[in-house]
Amino acid sequence: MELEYGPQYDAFREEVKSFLRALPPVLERKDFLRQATELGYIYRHIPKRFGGSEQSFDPIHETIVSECFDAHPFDWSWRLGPQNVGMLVPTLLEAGSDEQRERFIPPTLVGDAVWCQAYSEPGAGSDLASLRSTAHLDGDEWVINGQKIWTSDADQAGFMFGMFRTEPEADKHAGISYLLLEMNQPGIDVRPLRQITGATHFFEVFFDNVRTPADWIVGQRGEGWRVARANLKYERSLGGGPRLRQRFSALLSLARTTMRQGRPATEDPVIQQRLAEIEGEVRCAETMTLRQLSAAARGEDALVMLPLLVNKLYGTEIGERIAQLGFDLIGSEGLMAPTRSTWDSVSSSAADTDWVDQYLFELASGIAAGSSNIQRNVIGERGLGLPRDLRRPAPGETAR
Amino acid sequence: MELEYGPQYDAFREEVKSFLRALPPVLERKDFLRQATELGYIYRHIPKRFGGSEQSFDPIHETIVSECFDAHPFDWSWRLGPQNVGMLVPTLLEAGSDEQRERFIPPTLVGDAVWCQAYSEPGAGSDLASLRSTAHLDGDEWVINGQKIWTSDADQAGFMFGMFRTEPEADKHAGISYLLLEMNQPGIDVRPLRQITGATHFFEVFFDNVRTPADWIVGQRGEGWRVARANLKYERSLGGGPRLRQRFSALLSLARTTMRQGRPATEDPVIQQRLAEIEGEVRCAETMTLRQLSAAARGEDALVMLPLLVNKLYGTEIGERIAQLGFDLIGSEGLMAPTRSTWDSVSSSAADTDWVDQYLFELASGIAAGSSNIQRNVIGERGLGLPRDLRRPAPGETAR
Amino acid sequence: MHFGLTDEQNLLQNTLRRLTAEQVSASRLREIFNSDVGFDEAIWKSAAEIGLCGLTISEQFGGADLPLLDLALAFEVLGEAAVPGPFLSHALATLAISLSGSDAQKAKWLPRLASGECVGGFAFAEAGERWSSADWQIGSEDNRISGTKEFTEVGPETQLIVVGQKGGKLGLVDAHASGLAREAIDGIDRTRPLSRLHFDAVPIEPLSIGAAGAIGAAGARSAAELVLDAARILLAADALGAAWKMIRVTAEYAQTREQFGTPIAQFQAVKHQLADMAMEAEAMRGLIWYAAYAFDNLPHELAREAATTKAHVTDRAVQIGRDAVALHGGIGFTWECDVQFFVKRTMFDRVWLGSPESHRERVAALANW
Amino acid sequence: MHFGLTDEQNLLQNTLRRLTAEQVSASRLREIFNSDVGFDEAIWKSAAEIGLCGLTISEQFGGADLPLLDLALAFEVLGEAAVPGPFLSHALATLAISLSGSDAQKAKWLPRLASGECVGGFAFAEAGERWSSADWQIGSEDNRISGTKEFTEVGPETQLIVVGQKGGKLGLVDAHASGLAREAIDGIDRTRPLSRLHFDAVPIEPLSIGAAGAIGAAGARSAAELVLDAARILLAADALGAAWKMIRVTAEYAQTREQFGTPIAQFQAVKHQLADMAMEAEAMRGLIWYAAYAFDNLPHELAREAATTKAHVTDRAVQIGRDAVALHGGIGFTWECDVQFFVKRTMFDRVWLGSPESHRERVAALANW
Repeated sequence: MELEYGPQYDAFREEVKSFLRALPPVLERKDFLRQATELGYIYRHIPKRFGGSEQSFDPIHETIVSECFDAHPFDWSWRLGPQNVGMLVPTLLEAGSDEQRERFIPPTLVGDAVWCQAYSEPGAGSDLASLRSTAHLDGDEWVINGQKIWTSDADQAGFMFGMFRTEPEADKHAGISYLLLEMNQPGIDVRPLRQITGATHFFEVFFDNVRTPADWIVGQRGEGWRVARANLKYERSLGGGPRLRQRFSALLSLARTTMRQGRPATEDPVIQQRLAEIEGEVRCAETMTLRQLSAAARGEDALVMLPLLVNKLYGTEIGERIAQLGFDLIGSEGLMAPTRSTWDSVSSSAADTDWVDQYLFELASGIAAGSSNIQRNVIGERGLGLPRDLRRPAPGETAR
Repeated sequence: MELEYGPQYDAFREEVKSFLRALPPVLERKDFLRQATELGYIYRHIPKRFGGSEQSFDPIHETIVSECFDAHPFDWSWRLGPQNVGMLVPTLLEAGSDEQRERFIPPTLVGDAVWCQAYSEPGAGSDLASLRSTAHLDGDEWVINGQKIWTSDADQAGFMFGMFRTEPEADKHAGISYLLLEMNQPGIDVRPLRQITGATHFFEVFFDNVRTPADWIVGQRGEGWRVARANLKYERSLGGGPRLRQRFSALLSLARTTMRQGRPATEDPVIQQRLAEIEGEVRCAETMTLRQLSAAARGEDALVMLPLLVNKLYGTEIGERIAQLGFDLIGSEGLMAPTRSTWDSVSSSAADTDWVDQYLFELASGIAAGSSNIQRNVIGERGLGLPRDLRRPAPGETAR
Repeated sequence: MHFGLTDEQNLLQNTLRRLTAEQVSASRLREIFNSDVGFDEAIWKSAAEIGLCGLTISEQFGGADLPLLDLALAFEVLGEAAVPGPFLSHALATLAISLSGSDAQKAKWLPRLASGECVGGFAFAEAGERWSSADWQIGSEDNRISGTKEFTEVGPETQLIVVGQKGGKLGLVDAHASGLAREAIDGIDRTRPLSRLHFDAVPIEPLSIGAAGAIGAAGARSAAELVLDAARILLAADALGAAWKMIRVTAEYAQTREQFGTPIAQFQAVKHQLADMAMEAEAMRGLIWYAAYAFDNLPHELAREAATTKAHVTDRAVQIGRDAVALHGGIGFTWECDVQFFVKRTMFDRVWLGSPESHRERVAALANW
Repeated sequence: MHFGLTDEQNLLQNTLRRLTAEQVSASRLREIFNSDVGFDEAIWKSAAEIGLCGLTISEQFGGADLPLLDLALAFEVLGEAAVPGPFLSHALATLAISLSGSDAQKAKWLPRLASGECVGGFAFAEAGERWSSADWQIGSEDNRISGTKEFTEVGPETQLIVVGQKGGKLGLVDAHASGLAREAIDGIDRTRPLSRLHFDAVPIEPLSIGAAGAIGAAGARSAAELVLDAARILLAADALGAAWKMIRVTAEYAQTREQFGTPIAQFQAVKHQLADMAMEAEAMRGLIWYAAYAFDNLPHELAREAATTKAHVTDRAVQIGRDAVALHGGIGFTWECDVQFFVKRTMFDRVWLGSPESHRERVAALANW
C-alpha cells in the first residue's frame, strides 16, 4: 500500500497548476479547451483526428487534472454539460458511423455543438424498456412523436440524442433505436420543468412530427438500448468521496458558525455525535473512491466490483444525512423559501437558505441516480449472487 | 373524550385492591384462582358450568383487574402460561365437543391440566400452511410423527394441543387437523432449545409414533387451520402500552443511576435526546392502547382497525430502541454474559447484565411476533388496501 | 372512559372536509404556491361561516365554546387539505384573549374574531431561536412597543395582533397602526403568510398575564405559556393531517403507477415503506388527542405532553413527507406534484416554534431528568 | 499510488483462511461456547506456526516485521472465523514491547512472543469506563503494583502481561506472579477469555514511555497511546471479518430457506436488507486499511483515523449482526445457530475499549470541534 502518487505525478500536478496560474483572468472557452487538449490534459480517450488528445489510459492523471481544475478559482460557468463529452462522444466513438463521428465530435468538443439527452419519459422512470415515444421512417426521414422529461440544457442545445421506439412490433428493449436530431425545428416544444425547490434545471420536450434524416440513427434499428449502454465502458464512477468531503466541510463550517446557547454548535454534544457519525461515513466514501482509483489505475476493476455497485447508493444516503443535519442547524431559517439553486450549488452552501434548498434537493438524489430500490436489487443480485425478484409472468406464459 | 373511568369503576378498583391486600402472604394457586373466579375477577368469558365466572363483556373491568394484579407485590410465579386459558380454553369453547369442554376446561382453569402448544416447525416459520408433522388414523387412534419447535412449558405440561397434517392429499391449509394429546407417553422426546441469550425458555418436541384417541380431534378433519384461528376473537390485543411504559421506566432508572463524567446520564444531552425520543414513541403506544381499550369497551373495534394492525410491530421497534439505549448505558458491562432471564424479566431489569439479556432478547421480538415483514404486508394490504405481493404461480398455472 | 371522538367531533371534521373538498382544489393550491399571498379570502369566509374562526371562543362572544381537542381536530383537516391562511395565529390570538383578556377586551374583540371578520395574528418569536415566552426580550414602555418580531404568520389581511413581550406578557396591537412595518418573507410553505414585523413605538394594549377566562384553569402558568402549548398541539395536528394525506396520495399512486409491468405497490420495498409510514402516522393520533385533552383537563400534564407531541409528530411527519416524495419517483420532485404542498406544510410545522431537538430538551427539563 | 492489497497480503489472508477452515469448525466453536475457556491450544499453536503471533515483531527477534495493515488483515480473518484465543491482547503486548521495550526486554520477550510459546496479555482498563491511557489511575511504587484491572483479555494460558499505569506508563508483569489473582469473568463473547485482575504488590518491570523501536515514529505520542490506537484498528478489522461472515451466511440461508413456496432471497424486503448490509460492510473496508496504513505512515492522522474507525465499524458491524439474526428468523435466535458466535464477537468489538459514542467524542475533541 502506498498513498503517495510518486514523483512523476507530483511533477505533473505542479505542471497543471502552473498552466492554470498562467491563464489570463478572462479566457474564451475555445481557447482554454484548445490549450488543455494540446497539453493532453483533457479528451484523453478521443482520437486526434476528431479533436482529442489521444493518450493512454491513466486515471490518476485524470484525477490530478480534475482536482487541479476544481481547486482553481476560475470562472468555469461555461463548462459543457456532462451529456456532451461524457455521453454523446463516447457513444459515437463506440457505435457511430465514421460520417457521424467526423461531423459531430469535433464541434461537440469545443462547444459549438451542444447536446441534450432524451431518455426518460413520464411513464418510464427506472424502467426505460417501457419507453413510448416513437419514430417511424417516412421516406428518408424519421418522424418523431411523443414526450421526454428530465432533459437538461434543452433550452440551449442545438442537438438532441435519445431513444425512441421505432419497431412497434418488437419486444421492449428490442424496439428502441438511438437517434440524433436538431432542436431548432417546428414540432419541438421545450417547456421548463419546475422542481420542488422552485428552481428549473430540467425541461420537458414534446415532439409533434419532428423530423431527422434517416441516417442520423446511431447503430442499427432496434439496437438503441445497446448503443445507449455503449458509453458505460468509458464511464468509470470512482465514487463520490471528494464531493462528499466538500459537502461535509461546508456542513462543519455551518456548525462552527451556528451559535447555540452562546456557543458554536460544534461544541454541542448532540451535534458532535451527528457530525462525527457522518464523518465516519464520509471517510468510508473517500476510501472507497481511493480503492476504485487505485484499481482503475492498475487495471484491477474486478477487485472493486462491490464498491462500484454500492458507491452511488452509499453516497445518496450520506448526502441525505448531511442535508438533514444542515437543515437542523439553520434552525428557524428553515422556514424560509430555498435559494433557487444551480445544479451544482450543493457543494458550496453558505447562506442558510442554501441549506433549505439542499434539504429539498436531496429528495431528488435517490431518484436521479436511478431509484435506490433498484440499486439495492443490483447489489443483492450482482454483489451477493441473490436470485432475481419474483416477476409477473408474461401473458400466456406458463410457470415451471 | 373522558379519561376518568367513572365512580363505579373507581369503586371496583378499590374492591380489587382490598381483595389483594387481604390475601395471606402465602396462598395456594387453586385457592387464589377459586376466590378470584367467585368474585368475578377472572375467567369472565367462561361459562360457570366449566368453572368460569360467566360475565358480560367489559374490557375496562378486565384492565382494572390486570393492572391491580400486576401492581400487587405478590409471588405470581405460579401463573399459568398464556397458552392454557388464553388459547386452549377459548378454542375448545368455540370448536370443541361438549365432552372435550367438560373434560378439559375445568382442570385447565385451576392448573391441574397444563398444556403446551405445538404449532411451529423448523421448516415452517411464519408460513404455517407448510407444516409437515403428520398424524394418521390407525384404528381408533391417531399416530403422530414429526417435530415441533418453540414449544414453551413442554417440560411440565401434561397435555399438548397442536396442528398436524392429517390429509396428505389436500392442499396446504386444508390438510391440517387440530389434535390434543398426552405428553407422558413413549415416542415423545422433549429437548430444551437454548436461546442466543443462553437461557432455555422453549423446547423442541419430537414425535415418533405418538398416539392419541381418534376423538381427541377438535373440529373436523382438515379444519385445524380454522380451529386454531377460532380463539382470535377472544384475543384482543390492546397493544403494549403499559408494558412499554414499565420498560421505559426501567430504562430511565438505569439512566438516572448511570454516572457519566461524574453526573447522571440523564443530564447528558445525547442521552436526553434519545430518552425523550423514545418516550414520544412510548406515549404513542400508550395512547394507542387507550384508544383500543376505549373502542373495545364501546364495541367500536372498527374505529381502531389501524392501531390493531400496527401495534405489535410498533411495540417491537420501541422495544428494540429501549434495549439498545439500555445496552449503551451500561457501557463496559456489555462485555458480560447476559443474565439468564426468565421469559418475563425484560420488564423489571435492574442488574446491568439484565440489559445484556434484554439486548439479545429483543432480537427475538420481531421473530416471535410473526416476522415484522409479514406484519408490514398485512398493514399495507389490510390497512392501506394495497394489492398482494407478486407470488410465484403454482406449477402449470398460466398467467393471465 | 372514552378515548375516541364523539359524533359531533366526527361531524365537525367531515363538515370541514366537505368545505375543503369544494374550495381547496389542487389547482387553487398551485395558484397560491405560484403567488406569495398565503391567504384566500373566499376560503377564509367559508371557514368562518361554519364557525372555524371561533371554535374555542365562549358562546357569549359568538363562539362555539368547544375544547382545544375540537380545534386540533379541525387543524388536522386543515393540514390534510393544506388550507391556505393564518388559521393558526388567528386561533392563538383568540386563545390569548379568551385566557387573559379583560371583560371589555373580550367583548370588543372576541365576537369579531369569532365571526372571522377580524383576522387575528400572533407575534412572539425573536431572532436567535427565541420562541419561548421566557426568551422574549422586547418589552414595552408607556404602552408603546419597539423592536422586531420574526417568523410571524401575519399577512396584509391580519387586523389584530397579539404580541408577546418580555416577561411573558401579551398585548394587543392594531395591525395597521403607524410605526408598524410588515416585511413579507418568502416562506417555505406558501399556504401560510410569513412576515417580519418591525415595531417602532407602536401603541400596545396589555392583556393580563394570568390565565383566566373561558378555557381551563392551569394553575400558575401564564396565558402566554398556555397559548404556546396550544400552538404546539395545533401544529402537530396539522402535521398529522398532512402526513396522512401524503400516505393516501402515495398509496393511490403506487397502485396506478406501473414499473416493469406491475403496479409498484406490489413490490415489497414499496409496500413495506408505505406500511411503516402508516404505522408512524396512526401511532401519533392518540398522542395529539391526549395532549389536546390535557389542555382542558390535565393542567399538570399539559406542558410536557405538548412538548412531546410537537417534537414527535412534526419530526415523523416530515420524514413521512420525504418518503412520500421518494416513492413518487421523479414526478414527486416536481413543483407540479401535489405532494410538495404537504411536504412543505410539515416542514413549517416542524420548524415553527422550535425544532424537535429543542422540544425534547424541554421534555427532559420539565421532568427534571 | 496503490490503495489495495499486495499479493503477499492476499496470501497471508488465504493462508490463515485455510488454517481456520481446517481447525475452527462450527462444532469446535460450539464446544468453546459451551465451556468458558476462550482458548484452544491447538489453534494457537497452528496460528503461531504460520507466524501470526509475531507478525509485526522485527525479524531480528523472530517476527515477520510486517506493518500493522498486515496484522489488521489477519484480524479480519480471525473475526471471519471467530477464532478463539487472546490474539488481540497478545498482539498489543508485542506492539507495546516493540515500541517501548529496552533492547534487553525485547531480546528477552519478543522471540518467545513471536513463536507463540509465550502468550502475551494486556491489562489496562479500570472500573468506570477508564479505558484511555489518560484515565488510568493505578500506579506502581518501588516497581510493585496494586489495584484492579477490568475486562482483560487474559486467561490461564497468558504468561506475560503488559500493564498500563497512571500517566500512561506501561510495565511487564509475570502472569503467575504471587499477589496477582485472576478472576475469570463469563463474557458475552466466549471465544475470548475475560478476566478481572487483582494486583497486590505485584512486581512490575517498567517499559519506557516514549515510542521507540521497530514500528513507526509517531512524534510525541506515548507507546500506550499507539498501542490503544492499534487496538482500535484491530477490533474494527475483527468486526469487519465477522460482519462479512454474517452477511455471507445469511445470503446463503436466504437462498435455501423457503417461505410461501419461494426462497426468501426473492422477497425484496430480504434482498434489500442484505444489500444494505453488504453496502455498509464493504464501505468499511478502506476505512480500516487507511487507519492501519496511518499507524505506520501517517502519524499525525493516526489518532483521529483510529477513533473514527473504531466508532464506525464496530457500531455498524453490530447492526449487521442484528439484521442477520432477524433474517434467519426463529433459528437465528437459538444457541445452535452459528450466527451467535459472530454477533457476540461484534458486540465485544463494539464495547471493548469504549463505545462508539465515546470514540465519536474523541473524534470531535481531536479536531477541536
